[in-house]
Amino acid sequence: MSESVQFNIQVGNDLTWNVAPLLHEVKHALKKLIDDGKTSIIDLRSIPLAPGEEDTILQTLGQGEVHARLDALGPSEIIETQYSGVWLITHYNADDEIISRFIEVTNMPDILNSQKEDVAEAYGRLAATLENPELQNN
Amino acid sequence: MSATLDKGINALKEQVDSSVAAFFSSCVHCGMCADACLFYTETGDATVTPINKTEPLRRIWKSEYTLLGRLGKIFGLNKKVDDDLLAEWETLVYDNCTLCGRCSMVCPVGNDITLMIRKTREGMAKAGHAPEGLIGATKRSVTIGSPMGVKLPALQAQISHVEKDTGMKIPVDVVGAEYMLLLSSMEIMNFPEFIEAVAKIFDKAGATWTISSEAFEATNSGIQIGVSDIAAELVQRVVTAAEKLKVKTVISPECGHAYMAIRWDGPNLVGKPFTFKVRHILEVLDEFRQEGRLKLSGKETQKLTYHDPCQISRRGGVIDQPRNLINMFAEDFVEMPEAGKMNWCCGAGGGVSSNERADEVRLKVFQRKKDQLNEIKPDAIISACSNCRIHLEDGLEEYNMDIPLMSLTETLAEHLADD
Amino acid sequence: MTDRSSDKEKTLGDALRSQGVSRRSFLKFCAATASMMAISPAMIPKIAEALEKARKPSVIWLSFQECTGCTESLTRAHATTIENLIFDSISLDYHHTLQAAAGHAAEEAREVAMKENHGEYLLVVDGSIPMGDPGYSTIAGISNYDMLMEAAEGAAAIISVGTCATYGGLPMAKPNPTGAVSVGDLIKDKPIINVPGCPPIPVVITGVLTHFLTFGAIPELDHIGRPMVFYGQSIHDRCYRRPFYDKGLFAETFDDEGAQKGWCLYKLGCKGPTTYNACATTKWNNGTSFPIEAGHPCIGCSEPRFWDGGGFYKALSMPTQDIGKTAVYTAAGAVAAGVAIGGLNKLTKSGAAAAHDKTTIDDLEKE
Amino acid sequence: MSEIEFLEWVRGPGFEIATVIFIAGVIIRLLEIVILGRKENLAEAKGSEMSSGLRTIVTRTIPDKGAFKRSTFTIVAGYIFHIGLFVTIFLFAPHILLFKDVIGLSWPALPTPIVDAFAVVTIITLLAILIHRMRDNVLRFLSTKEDYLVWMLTILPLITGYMAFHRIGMSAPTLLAIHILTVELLLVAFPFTKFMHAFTIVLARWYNGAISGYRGVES
Repeated sequence: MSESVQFNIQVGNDLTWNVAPLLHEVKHALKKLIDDGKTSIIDLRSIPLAPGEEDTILQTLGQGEVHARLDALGPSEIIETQYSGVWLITHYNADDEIISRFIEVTNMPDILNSQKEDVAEAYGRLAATLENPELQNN
Repeated sequence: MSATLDKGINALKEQVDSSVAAFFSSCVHCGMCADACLFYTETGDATVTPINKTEPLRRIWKSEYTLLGRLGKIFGLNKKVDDDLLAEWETLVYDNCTLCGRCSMVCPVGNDITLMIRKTREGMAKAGHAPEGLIGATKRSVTIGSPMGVKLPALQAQISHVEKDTGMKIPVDVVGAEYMLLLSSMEIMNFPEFIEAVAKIFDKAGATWTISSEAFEATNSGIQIGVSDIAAELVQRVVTAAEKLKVKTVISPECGHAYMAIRWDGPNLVGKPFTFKVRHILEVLDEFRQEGRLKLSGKETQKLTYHDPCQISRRGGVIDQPRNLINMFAEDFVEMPEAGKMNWCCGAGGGVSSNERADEVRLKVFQRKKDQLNEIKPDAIISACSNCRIHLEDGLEEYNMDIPLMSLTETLAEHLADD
Repeated sequence: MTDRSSDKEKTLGDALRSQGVSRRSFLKFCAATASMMAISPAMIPKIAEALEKARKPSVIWLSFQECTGCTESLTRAHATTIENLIFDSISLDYHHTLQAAAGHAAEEAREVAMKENHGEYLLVVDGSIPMGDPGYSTIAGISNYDMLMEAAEGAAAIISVGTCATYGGLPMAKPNPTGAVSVGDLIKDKPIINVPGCPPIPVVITGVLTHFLTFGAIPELDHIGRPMVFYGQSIHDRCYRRPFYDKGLFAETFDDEGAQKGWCLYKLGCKGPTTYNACATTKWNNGTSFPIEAGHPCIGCSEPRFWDGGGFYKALSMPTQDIGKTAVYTAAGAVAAGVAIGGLNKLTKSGAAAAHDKTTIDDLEKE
Repeated sequence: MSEIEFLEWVRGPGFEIATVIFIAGVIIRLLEIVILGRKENLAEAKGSEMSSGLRTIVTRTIPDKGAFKRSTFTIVAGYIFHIGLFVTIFLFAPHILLFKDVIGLSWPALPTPIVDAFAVVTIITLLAILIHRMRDNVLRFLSTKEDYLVWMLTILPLITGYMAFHRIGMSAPTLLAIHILTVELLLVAFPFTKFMHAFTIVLARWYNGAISGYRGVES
C-alpha cells in the first residue's frame, strides 16, 4: 500500500486471452452507466487469468484522481482508474493479503458511502460522548 | 462313383493354405475388385464381385481354420456350405469368371482372388456343381484327348494338308528334337496355319522340333473345371511324351490357359519338377529374335494392336516378348488402354467359352474390349491365344465391328525373310 | 467457542455489531464471501441481508481415520480476520483436536450439544470409518461407526471434509487394511455435502459453512455430492497452463526447458483433466499459488480413489497397471497356443488330404 | 461405480484384459495362418518369390492408375482415413505416452491442433465411407454385420477421443473413460474381425507378390 498501487505481479505472457474481452466488458458497462445509470461489478477472481494478465488489465485501466483507503477488517483500497466511473476495489485481510478484487463501474462505490447503520450508531455514540460530564463542564 | 457334397467340402479343405488364409483374413470388403472385373463393370451386377465368388471357400476356411470358426463349429453357428449354396455359386464361379486375374492386381490388401476362385472350383467340381459344357469338354479331353474331340487322325489330316501346301515335312514323334510343340484343338481345327507358321519359322531358325502323336493337345480342361486330379492326368500325358521323345523344351502354343497349365501348374500337378523346360511359343520366338535367328522382311503398314491374353501376360509373365516381336514388322503399333499386365480380358477364358450357358454374358462383357478398341480404332488385332481370337471375332461380329484378327506367330511367318 | 448459551439466541448481525464490526466492514465481508463462493457480485446485498438474520448453528466435528491435515487446513483459514468471522458465527461444540476440554468432559459436551440441538446441528466429519475391526480407531472407547451413526441421527446435514470422509481416501487405498468406508457409504438418509481434497482448500470449507449460514440450505451439489460452486469445473478447465496443452507443448521432465517455460504438466502425470476442484482459481496459502503454478502436476486429490490411480507421475493416458510382464506372458502363451492351433489346422488339412478321393471324369456329376 | 472408478477400471483391469485378448488373439491368428504353409512350387522359377513379395508389400500401397479412376472414392477416402488414424493414434502426445509406457518406445508428437484437425477430417471421412458403403451397389451387397461393427469400432474411439479432448457433453473422467473403453472394445474385436488386415496385409501382399514374382510377373 505505497503511493503507487502495488499489484501481485508475476512474469508471464498473456495466456488465457481473457484480457481483451474483460476490458470490452468494462467499456460496455460504462456505456450502460451513461445511458441508463446502471452500475456493474466484475469480480476479477471469477475469471481465469494467467500470472501477469491481471497486471495487464490494471495497467491498462491506470490510476485516476481518487485514491481512498478503508480500514475495515483489514485494509481496502479503492481507486478511481484513469477512466472516470471505472473503480478498482481491492480488499485485503489483516495480513495484507488480497482477499478479493472487483472492478466497479459506478459514480461512487457504495462501500465508500457512510452506511445508514453506521451513521445511526455514530449518532448514538456522539450523543453519549457529549453526555460525558467532563465535556459538559468545559 | 459320383460327385458328392462331402467330396466338394473335403476338396475345399484341401485347398486352404497359408496364402488363402492370409487373403481371407485381409479382405476388408472394399469392393475394388468389382471395379476391376469386367463381369461387374459390364453388367453392374454386384453378385459377381470377385471376392464374393470365393464364398464357399471362405466358409470352409472360416469354420475349419480359424479360432472363432472352430468355436462357431462347436456351437453350430457357422454358415454352412451346402448344395444350395454351391448351386447358387456355380454361375458366379464358372460363368462369370474367366480367371483373368485383374482383381488380384488391384486388391489393395494383395489378395490373389483369382487363385481363390480357382481353388473354389476344385470344391465346386467335386460336389457336382460344374457346368455341363465344361464337364463334357473335360470328359472328351480325358477319353478322346481333346476337349473339342479332335483325334489324332484329324491332326494327321491337317498335317498332311500343311505338308502338301508347303512342301515341308512336319516332324511327328521325332526323338531327340530340341522342341516339342503342343497344339490346341482350336488351332488344329480352325487355325492349321499355325502349324505351317511354326514349321517355316523353325526351319529358318534352324531349330529341330516335333509334334507328339501321343500328346499333342495343349489345352487342359482339368484346369478350367478345377479338378487337379484330371488336370494332372492330362499334364502327365505331355510329360510322358516329352520324356519319351527326349526333348529339351516343350512349347505351349497360342493358348492362354494351356500355358498356365503346363508351365506353372504342370510340375505341381504331377508332383515333380519337369526334366525339360516349358516355354510359350512367343518366348521361343523372342529368343530366336535375340539370337538373330529370326529375320523378317517387309512391314505391316496398317494400325496394329496387341490383345494380351490374360494367362500369358498378366498371369504368365510373357508381356515384353510379343511386343518385341511385333516391333519387328509393325510400322504403326498402338497399345490398348491399360495394355500389358492390366489388360482387360476378352471375356471367354477360364472355361467360359466351353460353357454354352455363359454365351450371353460372354458377349455382353465383350463391351469392355469393344470400348477399348473404339478408343484406338486399330485396323487389325494381333493375339497370341486362339481362344481369345475366336471370341474376339465372335464379339466383333456381335457388335458389328469389322476388325480382322491376326495370330502373332502366323504374321511373323508371313514376314520371314527369304534370304 | 465460548459463551455458548448467550450467543445462541443472537443473529449474526447482532453478534457482529456487538463486537464493534461496522456495517462497512460487514459489506466488505459479504463482498469477499461472494467472491470466494463464486457468487455473482450482484448477489452481495442478498448475502448481506441473509447473514444479518442468520443464527449461529451448533457444529459437531468428528474426526475418524484421518491425519488432522483437514483441521490444519481449516485453522490456516482461521488466521485471517474475514474467515474468523465465519467461525465466530458458528458454535463449534465438539472438535476433539481443537477443544480445550478432554476425556469425559469433551464427550459430555458432545452429548449435550446433540441433545440440545437435536435435528438442527451441523455434523462435520473428517476421516474414514474402519469397518474391518472397530478397534482400528476409537474415541473414548466408542467405535467410529457407533459415534458417526449416533451423531448423524440428529444432524440437520452432514459435511464430509477431506477425501477420507468423502470417498475413503488414503485409508481405503489398496489393499484397504482397515476396511475403511466413507461417510456416504454408511449414511443414506441425510443430506451430505462432500468437501473432498487432501486437504480441502480452507476457503472451500468456510465457503460451504457460509453458504449454509447464508441460505440455510445445502448448496447445489454435483453427482458425487460436491458443491458445484467449488467443484463445478476441472483444474484443467481453469488452469492457466491449459493453452500449452491445447498447443501440445509439454514439460517432459521437472527440469527441462518446457518445465522452465511453464508448459503443460500432462506428461508428468497431471490429473488436472479429470480432477474437479477450485485450486486453479481459489489457489492456496491465501491466494498465493497452487501446485501446478508451483510446477507440480495435480495429483487429483479431490477425486475418489486418487491414491490408486497408477501413480502421481503417470500420465492419464497411461494404463494404471504395469502390463509389460502380462504382455510378455500373454505373448508366450499365445505362441504356444498358436502353434497348437496351427498344428490342429495342419491336422485338418492332412485329414482332408487323406480323405482325398481321386476324381475321375466319372465323378463330375451327381448320380 | 463412480466415474473415477470407471476410469481407473478402464485404465487398469480393462486395459489389461483388452491387451491380453489383443496380443493373444493376434499371435494365434497369425500363427494359425502361417503354420498352414504352402506347397513348394515345383515349376521352374522365372523370378524370385522373396524380392517380389517384399516389393509388393510396398508397391501395393500405390493404386494402379486405371483402378484409381474406377474406385476413386474408395481409394481417396481410404487413404485419408488410414493416414488420419495413423496420425491420431500414433502422433498424439498422450497416446505416445501410452506406447512409451507399454512398449518402452517413444517418438515425437505432432502439435495437438494438427492432430485435432486430422481427427475431424478422419471422422468426416469415415461418415462419408459409411454412407458410401450403404449406398454403393457392390458395397451394400458385400457388407456384413461385421463390416458395420468394425466401422463403428473405428469411429467410436475417434469421436469419443475428440469429445474427451474438447470435453463435450459429459464430465471429463467419464469422457476419458468412455474413450479408453471404446479403444478396448476395438482391441478385443481386433483379432477376430477384418481389423486383422492391419497385420495380415503384409502376409497377403507378400504371398501375392511371391506367387506373381515366381512367374516373373510384376504385381
